[in-house]
Amino acid sequence: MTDTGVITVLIALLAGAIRVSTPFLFVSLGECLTEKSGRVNLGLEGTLVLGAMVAFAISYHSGSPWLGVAAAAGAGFLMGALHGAICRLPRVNDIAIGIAMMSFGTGLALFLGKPYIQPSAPRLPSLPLGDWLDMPALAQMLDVSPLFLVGLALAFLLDWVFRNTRAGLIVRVTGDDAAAARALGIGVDRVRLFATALGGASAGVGGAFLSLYYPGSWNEGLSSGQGLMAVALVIFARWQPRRCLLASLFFGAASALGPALQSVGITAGYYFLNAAPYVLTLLIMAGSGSARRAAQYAPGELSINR
Amino acid sequence: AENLVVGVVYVGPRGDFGWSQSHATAVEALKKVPGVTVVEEENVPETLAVSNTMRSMIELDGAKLIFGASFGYFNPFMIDMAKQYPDVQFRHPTTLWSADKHPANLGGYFAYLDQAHYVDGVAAGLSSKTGKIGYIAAKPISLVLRNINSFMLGARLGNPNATVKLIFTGDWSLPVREAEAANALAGAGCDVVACHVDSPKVIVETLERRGVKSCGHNASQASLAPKGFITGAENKYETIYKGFAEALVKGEKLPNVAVGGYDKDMVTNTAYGAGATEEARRAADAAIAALKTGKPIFVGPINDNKGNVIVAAGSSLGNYAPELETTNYLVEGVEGSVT
Amino acid sequence: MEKGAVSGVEPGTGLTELLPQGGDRLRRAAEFVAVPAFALLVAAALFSAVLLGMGQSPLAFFELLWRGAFGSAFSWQNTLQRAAPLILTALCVALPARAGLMVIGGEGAFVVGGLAAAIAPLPFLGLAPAPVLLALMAAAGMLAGALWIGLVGVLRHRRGVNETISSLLLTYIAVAVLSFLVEGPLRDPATPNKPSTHPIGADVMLAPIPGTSVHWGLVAGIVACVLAHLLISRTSTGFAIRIAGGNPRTALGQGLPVGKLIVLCCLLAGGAAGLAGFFDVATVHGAANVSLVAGYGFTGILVSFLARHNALAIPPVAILFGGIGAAGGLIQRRLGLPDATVALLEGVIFVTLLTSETLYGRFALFQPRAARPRP
Amino acid sequence: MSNEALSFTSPGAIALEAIGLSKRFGSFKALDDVSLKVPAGEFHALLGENGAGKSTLVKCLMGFHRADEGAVLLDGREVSVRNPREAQGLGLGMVYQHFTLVPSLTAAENLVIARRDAPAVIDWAAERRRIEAFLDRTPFRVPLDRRVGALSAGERQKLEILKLLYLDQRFMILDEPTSVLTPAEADEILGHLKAMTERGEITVLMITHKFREVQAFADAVTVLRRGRVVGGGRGLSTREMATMMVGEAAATAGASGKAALPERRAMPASVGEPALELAGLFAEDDDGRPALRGVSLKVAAGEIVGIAGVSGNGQGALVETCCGQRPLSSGQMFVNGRDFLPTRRAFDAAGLFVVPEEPLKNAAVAGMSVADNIVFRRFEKPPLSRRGWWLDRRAIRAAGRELMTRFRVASPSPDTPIGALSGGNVQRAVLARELSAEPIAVLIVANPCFGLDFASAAEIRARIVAARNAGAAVLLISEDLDEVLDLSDTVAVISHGQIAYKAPIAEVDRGTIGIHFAGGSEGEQGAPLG
Ligand SMILES: Nc1ncnc2c1ncn2[C@@H]1O[C@H](COP(=O)(O)OP(=O)(O)OP(=O)(O)O)[C@@H](O)[C@H]1O
Ligand SMILES: Nc1ncnc2c1ncn2[C@@H]1O[C@H](COP(=O)(O)OP(=O)(O)OP(=O)(O)O)[C@@H](O)[C@H]1O
Ligand SMILES: [Mg+2]
Ligand SMILES: [Mg+2]
Repeated sequence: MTDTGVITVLIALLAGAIRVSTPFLFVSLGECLTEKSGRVNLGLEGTLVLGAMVAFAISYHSGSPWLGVAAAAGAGFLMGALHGAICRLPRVNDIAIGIAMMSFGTGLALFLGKPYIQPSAPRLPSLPLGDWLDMPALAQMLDVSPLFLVGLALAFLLDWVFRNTRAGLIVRVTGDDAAAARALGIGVDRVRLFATALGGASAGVGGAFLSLYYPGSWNEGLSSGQGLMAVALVIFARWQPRRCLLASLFFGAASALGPALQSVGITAGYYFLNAAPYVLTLLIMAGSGSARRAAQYAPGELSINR
Repeated sequence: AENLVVGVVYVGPRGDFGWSQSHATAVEALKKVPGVTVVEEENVPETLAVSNTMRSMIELDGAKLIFGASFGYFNPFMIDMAKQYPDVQFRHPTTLWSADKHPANLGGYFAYLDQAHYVDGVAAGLSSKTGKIGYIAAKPISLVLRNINSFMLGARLGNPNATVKLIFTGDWSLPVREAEAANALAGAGCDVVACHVDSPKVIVETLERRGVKSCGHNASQASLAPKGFITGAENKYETIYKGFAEALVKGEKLPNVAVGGYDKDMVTNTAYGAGATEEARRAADAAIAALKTGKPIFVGPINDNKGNVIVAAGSSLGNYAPELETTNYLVEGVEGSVT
Repeated sequence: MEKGAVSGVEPGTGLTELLPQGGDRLRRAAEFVAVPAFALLVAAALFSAVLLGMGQSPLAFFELLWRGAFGSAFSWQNTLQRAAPLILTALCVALPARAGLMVIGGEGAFVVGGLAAAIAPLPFLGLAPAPVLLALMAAAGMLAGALWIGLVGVLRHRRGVNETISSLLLTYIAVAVLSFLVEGPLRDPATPNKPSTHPIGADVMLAPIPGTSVHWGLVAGIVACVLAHLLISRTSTGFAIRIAGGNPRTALGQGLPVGKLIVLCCLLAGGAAGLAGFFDVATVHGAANVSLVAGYGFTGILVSFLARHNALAIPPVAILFGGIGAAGGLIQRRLGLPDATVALLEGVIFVTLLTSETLYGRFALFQPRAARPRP
Repeated sequence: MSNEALSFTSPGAIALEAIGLSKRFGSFKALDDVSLKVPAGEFHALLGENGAGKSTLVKCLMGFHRADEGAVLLDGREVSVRNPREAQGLGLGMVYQHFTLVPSLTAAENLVIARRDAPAVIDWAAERRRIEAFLDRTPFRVPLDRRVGALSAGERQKLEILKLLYLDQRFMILDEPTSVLTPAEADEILGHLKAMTERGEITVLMITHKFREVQAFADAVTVLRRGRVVGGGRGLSTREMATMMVGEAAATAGASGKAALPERRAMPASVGEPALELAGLFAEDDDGRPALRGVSLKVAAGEIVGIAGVSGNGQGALVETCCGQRPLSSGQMFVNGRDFLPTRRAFDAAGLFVVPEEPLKNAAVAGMSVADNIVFRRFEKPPLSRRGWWLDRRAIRAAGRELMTRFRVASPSPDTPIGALSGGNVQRAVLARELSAEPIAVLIVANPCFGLDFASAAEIRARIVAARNAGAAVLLISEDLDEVLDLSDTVAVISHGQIAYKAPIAEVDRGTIGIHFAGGSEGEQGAPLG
């Protein structure tokens, strides 16, 4: 690889980290919030797809992509609230409901979304942060979506909220020990309902990013499992918002690796280059894990730890 | 006349801005044929679901003619079905059928889209300033490789120094990776990018945003890129679908194989967009005219991109040469590899 | 998850005691029919509203649904055929679940199982009779699947890697391996447009169950479910698995080899999915290609959850899935509805079915006499 | 520290009266027309057997449960308490039997979030100052920035009580608040609370099984039995209280713990190979910090070695390493002179049995039936399994039923999930499993009587001594010093993951032990035992 090749690839990785990471970021932050409250919502893949579809449709009809984003958040909120409302019933398993909601959300999105595959909707604007540079490649890389910046801020905000606000502490208490939460007079189901609904809203925004910014159109294969992967990334991120950010950026960069290397002529074994995010994540987890320590970070009430 | 039920099975959604849509559009024309009822099923994966769907169309809907619009449907599913239901006609959009191996009620129809990709290449080569062209393809199967090769040959026709950087995404529909590939090619300096994936919408839109010119595939994507669209390769399946159904309604026998390209009006190129230069349009029109007369694309000397001779100097391969059906190489000028 | 053992009647029980006890069992069994049936009714009502909104007749819709799924011998075959692979891939979720693991990577095991099954007999084609080759293929498929999910178990036990995420990651990796091999080193040059491994040949392939078009994977799946049920509820190993799954600390304190039990469950689970992959190759494709990546593994997750990871409940649930899939086609074609209609119907059904679990134990009618509040 | 330091600015103690409270759980009547009167400033004790309904009663007062019938008056006014937060607003606070601290939060976070008026955005610097200032006025210290999950049980219990004080509650309900404190710590805390009641600052309602505490601190007593009030009053004798709790016959047998213990046979003279030997055990806790730092011990056949110590000094890790729940980082364990690794076969070959603390968490599977849980030690052996692998479910039920009767496990049926039993019955079921085998060569028990009423405790202690008499080497790890002194032939003290002291029972005096609790150097931890 030539020097320019190396630079091209590096820039592509950074740009990929910024572009591809955003849906992962929103979904994993949403799931992080939900899981911190003691619930697992595996259905965010469905929420992501529904959010993408709703955002696109609303942007198409109203002409305002931001209205689309708001609608996606609303749709996600409702999906999360539905999950939360069902899971407060006794004997209902949140993981199972999540899997069913994934199917429901996707089904609903595809059902309602047929008429929107053909048209083009107004896209979200981008912020040309790199225009002052005279390197077009770098400028292109810094041409970021405002949603990415929102996600970035959200990660730090969530982290701050968990540490420094009553609401954040209440969510953590609820997720760690429901009995203790009840003893404190916290309405556990209500907190979880809220956390799940907000988590859904965040995932919906992730979907809006897909259909309104990158790749920026609505079609049935839009997500290809990103929502499910993002949910899994929360485990990788040890339920810490800032690590969700890192994990998403890492995943985004790794996703860009395959196309970037092919574009500079490194083409052999591209299936494995394209699988880089998965392979690398697995290697990192296997390399940094220890059976005893792994479980420690998880909120105590999480059903996957039981 | 007796009512003829025609079943159509799609691998993707009917409105995918690509492969399935190109068939669905043709089927719309088919529906207008008197005496024909069409039953359609979309998003049928290349699994046992194919057999089940077709069997269900036959048993429950009474279908007598079935189109299975995906490469993967042929073997084993459509072969099995044709054996099980000898009085039903099955047709598949490839040239895989051969009289000595396969049942007589099965057959193929195929539009040689590489001819249109060749025209794409001609226009792309002359519309590119740098000569650095990109190509995003799904999988390295022969049909795709052949399209890429024809594209490359077309591009070199007007621009002998043109190169094509090739990216395989690995699957027919992966919007995010397709967009990522488009960005990577733009980042690597390509000013024209063509593609062969199921739904090129994302690619064309992404390229437009990055100010890169684009070529379409399967259906018309001209409206998606008002500034940079050059032209695109499109199938014209109406001819086949309507013809087959009309023949059956009249009680005629269907041909087993119906293939063609520009010479048989089975492929076309999308009307030129703003990205096509004057010179490119002229050259492309000339290329189309030549193809209609049967002028071959593969004229020697042609080497593959590892230096092996494909077509020796002075000889050529016809546009329907059987050797091209099993293309497993990339011609010189393409930067990429088959595995 | 743990159901109280509803074991046999004590010896020497008189008829008088036997009767009410039998009644109790009947009541409890009736609950397991009545609750899901009620849920399905609710789903139907919800979906009818959607249909009316679209100007479609719910009656016509559900009539087609019934006809397409179960209305004729042909529909039944269609349904069973779609159900067959789901039974085995659902086991791939259910078995680890009993050991306390949530494995969602059955798709990967299915793929590598199919791949291994497709390449194992190639060197011996024509040298050995078909049954031997098929046995070899089945063994290879199960072994590959077993090792694939077994790796998930080992990573969990040795490195503390969460099995949910590792199995999901391994699925993507399996698909990459499959694509690489069938398009590269293992490609049959005669498959220019559908890259595949060399075919195993028609004479090696497994014929369907005589008189039907349903393949033997269905039978294998049901047998596997029965065996899995016996393993978990009737053998000492299964007992140990339940301890390890219920409380790993307790299991360790009882000297049980928790890691080995986890890995064992993962091996068996992967074996089941690998076997499903084998059947897909041996009865359908005759070679390995990317058509193996058909989502059976992911649907199996839903099946297993709807069956509450109860091996005996998996086949009926899988048949429900198969039926919806089978009828989905008919509905699309007759009513001109998009395929997503069926996806939506499925979603509605899953959500109501799983939500209905909250109803168990709520109705006095179904409770054993002894446990009912005395007036 | 003087009692002055605990004074608060609150307007004073509250009187509470409950009238005719009833509470059903399904068909079971946990409270039946219970009336209770606690005047302002009283230190009131609530007594009763396990399952008598004490916890249910106070949970109803706190709004944790809703009573089906009855009324609650505070200072004579009827109140309706719908949840614990409302109770907090009324000045009612409670230390629950099962801790309500949140393990992943730090001590400081736990204190702040417990406040009803916790600010929406927390100014940590200000909160820290507040808490420090508060702590300066109390006699206790807890590390504020450590995750509560990493605190010792004793520290957690102190923090629970600190939380109540911090919240300025004026009516305090304590459900078995001293179960993991040393007697001296308990005396210290209860002494301070008592002083506050005497000054009219708070009212205390305390549930306890310890007559000693009742005698020392309570002004008045109410006794519950099977959900009904069966008596109460002031200045009752231990004997009178015991009779109310369990009825005449049982009380004579068990009123004073020691009397119920079987005669101890002399230890076998052959002090040859120790049956159990721990040689330099090292282990880490979940956070990777050293938990055991070279524990070496020998237990002879027929001997009870009791390990006392403040909780959180490695007792948990010691039991866990012995039964294989926690890996050893170094060291060796020998049983009957042979190297012991905690595999299933080795447990059987060695005849080693373990009863860990908190049995539902450590030694049972909540979702499996009582019968299943009782046969964990031998489900794969005949007659419970045929040929070692095919379970005979009828035999398992029969075996479960038999042991349930022998160990008086109260459960609707052998098929009931063990998680639905009360804590005491779970404990009995686990004891039934581990103590019913013959012969027992080595027995390791941790806090076997935690939370049990005196009759049950006496019965279990008797079984431990019986096992010793039958030749078992018993390692008893307990946070109840009285229990250790009552049962042991040899007493050891564990401190900071090491055996700090060891002596035959005859040479032991409480003072020496108290010094070693703190790690041998006097005064280091404020000398908890006087
Ligand atoms: N949530 C519940 N559901 C059903 N039954 C309950 C519940 N809580 C308590 N009980 C029943 O009520 C009875 C009284 O329980 P409670 O916890 O009040 O006893 P207690 O007097 O506090 O006993 P201990 O001294 O062991 O703490 C128990 O025997 C139990 O069977
Ligand atoms: N999920 C549940 N379903 C039914 N009953 C339950 C459930 N959870 C708890 N219980 C009841 O609550 C009680 C548990 O309370 P707890 O362990 O405090 O008992 P306890 O009164 O302290 O008895 P013990 O003195 O034996 O410990 C059990 O007796 C049980 O009947
Ligand atoms: Mg209690
Ligand atoms: Mg208790």
